[in-house]
Amino acid sequence: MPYPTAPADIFGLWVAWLLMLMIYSYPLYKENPAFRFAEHTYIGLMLAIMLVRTSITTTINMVAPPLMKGRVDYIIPIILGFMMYFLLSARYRWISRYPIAVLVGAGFGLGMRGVLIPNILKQVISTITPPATGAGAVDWWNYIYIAIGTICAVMYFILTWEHKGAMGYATRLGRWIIMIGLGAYFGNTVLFRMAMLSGRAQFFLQVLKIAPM
Amino acid sequence: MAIIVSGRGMALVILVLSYILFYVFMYLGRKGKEIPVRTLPPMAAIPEGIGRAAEMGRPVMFTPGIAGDLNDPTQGPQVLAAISILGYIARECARTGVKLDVFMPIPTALPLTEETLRTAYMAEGKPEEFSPDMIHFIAGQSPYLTAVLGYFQRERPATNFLIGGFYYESVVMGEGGNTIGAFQIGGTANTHQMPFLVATCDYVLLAEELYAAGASISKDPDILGCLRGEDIMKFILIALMIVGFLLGFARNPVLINVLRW
Amino acid sequence: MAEVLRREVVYLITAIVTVIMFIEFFFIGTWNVAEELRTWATIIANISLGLGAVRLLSEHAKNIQKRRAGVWPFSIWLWIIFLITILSGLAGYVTTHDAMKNPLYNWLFKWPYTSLGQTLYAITGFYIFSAAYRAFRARNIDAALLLIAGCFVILTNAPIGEVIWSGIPVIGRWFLDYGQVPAMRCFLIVAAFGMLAYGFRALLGRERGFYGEVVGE
Amino acid sequence: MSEEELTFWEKLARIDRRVFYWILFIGLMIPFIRPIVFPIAISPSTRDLYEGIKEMVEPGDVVVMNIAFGVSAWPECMPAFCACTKLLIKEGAKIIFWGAYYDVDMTYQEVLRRCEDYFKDLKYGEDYVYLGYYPYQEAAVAQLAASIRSIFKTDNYGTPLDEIPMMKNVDKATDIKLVLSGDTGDVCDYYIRQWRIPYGTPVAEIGIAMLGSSYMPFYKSGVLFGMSVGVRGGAELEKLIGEPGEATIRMGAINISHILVVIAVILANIGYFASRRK
Repeated sequence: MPYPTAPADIFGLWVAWLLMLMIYSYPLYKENPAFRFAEHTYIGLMLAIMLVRTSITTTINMVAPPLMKGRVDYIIPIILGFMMYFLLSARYRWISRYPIAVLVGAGFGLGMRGVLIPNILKQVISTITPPATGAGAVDWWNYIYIAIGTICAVMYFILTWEHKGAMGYATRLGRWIIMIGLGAYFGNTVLFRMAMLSGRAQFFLQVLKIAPM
Repeated sequence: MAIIVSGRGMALVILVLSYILFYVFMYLGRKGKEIPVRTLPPMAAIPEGIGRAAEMGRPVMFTPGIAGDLNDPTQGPQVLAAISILGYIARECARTGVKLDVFMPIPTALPLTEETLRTAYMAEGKPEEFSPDMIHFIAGQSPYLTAVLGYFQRERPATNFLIGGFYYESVVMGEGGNTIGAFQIGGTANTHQMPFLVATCDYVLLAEELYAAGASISKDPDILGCLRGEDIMKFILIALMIVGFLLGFARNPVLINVLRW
Repeated sequence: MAEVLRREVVYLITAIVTVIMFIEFFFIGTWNVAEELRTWATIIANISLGLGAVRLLSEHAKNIQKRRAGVWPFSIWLWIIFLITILSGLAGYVTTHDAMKNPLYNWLFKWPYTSLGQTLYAITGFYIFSAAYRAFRARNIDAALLLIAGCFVILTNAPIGEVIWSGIPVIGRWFLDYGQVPAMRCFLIVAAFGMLAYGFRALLGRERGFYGEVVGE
Repeated sequence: MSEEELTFWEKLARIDRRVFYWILFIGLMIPFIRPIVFPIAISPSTRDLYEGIKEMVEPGDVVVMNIAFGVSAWPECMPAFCACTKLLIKEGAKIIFWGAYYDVDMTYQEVLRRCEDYFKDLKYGEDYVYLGYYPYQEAAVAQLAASIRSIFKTDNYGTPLDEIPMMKNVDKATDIKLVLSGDTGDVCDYYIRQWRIPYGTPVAEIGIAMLGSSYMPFYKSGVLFGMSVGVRGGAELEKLIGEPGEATIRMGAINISHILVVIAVILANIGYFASRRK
């Protein structure tokens, strides 16, 4: 992207840069009014953008065309949607339970029917599917590792029986295997966070024209 | 079988079986059957942590993280479990006379927290020692962090409990507590924060362990019954996996075909 | 009677909706009612998304009203920026059916909002680095395993790892492609059963805190 | 304890945390001034993603690009998302963009800008379409699979879907060749549960790096046909499509920061064991 040329964009670029420095004055220096100012700016912007995009325009886009075509039944979800706002009143809070009931029913109904195959059955099947014919020793080792690892890790989450005897050994192995998994997860977290921060470092230089846009 | 969509039969079996088990054990739990929760090392370490604070004459800190609004279906249960555990911590503190500070960033959880603490002090016969000032309510992630870090430096708590639904404050508070040499017990069901708690805390409650720990304190028969039901389902899965694993060496696909039904 | 309306009827609605979703999934046939319910749920969810915003805004309005020390000037600023943004966005939507076509809204969105969002999201990078130095200690076997696996993965994700020692990406890739699978698979399975149990309790109306019951009553 | 009694390691452990923040921030800038380039190996999950798209997509097929990351995650998610968009255009696919994140409009605008050279020969409505925002809800994703028109009556600009040429015969998950989802949260879970399992539509994940861990079992069990892991996956994809770009440049900063983190962990533990032995 070339460096912006329109005055509004150049101004915007510098505003963005300054706001970034205000936020980073918190970790790099200490909490101060500039940081608070930038933080509140963000919340104000976020709330406005969220309301414009979700509750207002998307709702109109979704319900206006069918209503105009005479689909009166669309009035029901609109009323239910506004009933949610009774959550804000201590006295009439119970009214909001009806829309919540629909949301909970749909959410959990879909969620529960959805997890059965990919989260449970597919995982069991994948664990017990042996490597393809012609597989080497490494593939068999990985097959054994994953199967025993999964069994022990699941066993670790047996919560209403004491882990005694042989089960105690298995669950200890299970916990170590979980730790290996969390270690890999930790490694990926570092990748994510550092990618984010490097984006900011790059932006810092780009605005100053030290690095190319 | 022409009524059930092909490939989904086994899923239906699992669903129905789980529900039956949940219901049976919830029913038995309500009838008075005791369902124990296994020894969880972090829970066993709570008295140790509070005893340490008593010896050193320093306070104990508890915070449930900022992620969990009580009405949020994924984060809320974590905070509820954490508040049950807080009840236990508060009783121990009341018994040993250790000062307890609770940092609570979630407005919706405030009344319940206060109630829990009051009940705990009452149960130990020291209602006069409870005061609402023990609960420090600070909204907003960065003011909350600043307050907790400042508190660490000022009061140097002997033991920190970081139990609940966390976002990135887990890494900051874990580090802050570590540098003042506090004994730390963590717990969360948010996978993305578990590595940080493991790396910075002495004991950690992972995922479902948190709910189990909460239920072991609150003795809620519904949650305990469901946990027992889940455990039986897990045993069934483990058995299936062991059989399938052995069949795998013989390349026998019979179990896989059954599971694909 | 009022109690029944407030509790039992609500749980009944939840249960009916859930069961309809199940029937649609497991049993052959056309289930238009399930589709209709999902469309409803989507509209309800969409309208209710404003709830959090309303709550937060009213909190800031209270800050202003009570002149809460050190906070209220910021709350005023928050309201000002909120009003400017929402009005410009709505003006764009009303005139062109696309809020983004309003130049002021687009500018606020493109520069301040984007920059602040990325900046706040990236701040954790700092904390991880200092925590890595000051707190990530192999104080027990758990932490040791986690840190060893973590370091190999970190160096595998960075191309420089291979330059340091050609074995690093081999080991790191093993952790990524196989080493972490059992743990993550276990989390999927455990979370699935957790969801079944939680949903079951919600169905029976035995999950407190779900229908706004913990708060207030 | 007075200053003299402190060992070397203890002194080192007392450095103000802000020093580390500065080291990191300045360290991250270096590669943007003097690029550090090392060859990038392709991981199996990224290769499967690339080859899966090449194999499955025929010219004229309709695919969905799901924007489930906010503007705040651009540095991490955008490279892979843009690389996939380019690849799909090269393969002649028709693309539907939609998103579950309320700031999706800006992300869409940015995708168009970053892939400018690719979009300039394409016609809106015939080769690609932008439907806008849908709520971050499982019900919405499930209903999109059953009927796109029940959620999106019009495109983002108010044109009814039936008047858009590429949407004429497209309404269900079975009309869609594949879904690529760029996530920061768990929207891809919904696509797995509501698209992949009931309808068999292939799904792949191109989101943040942590999902590379949580979704690994899904990839291993064949539920996801491919997976790109964060900015590293983006760099690999850029190499595969032969257009090194943002992610490739950013790998330099990844090198520096990752080395710094590992050194920090190693130093911390040496110090820990040294002071414990005392």
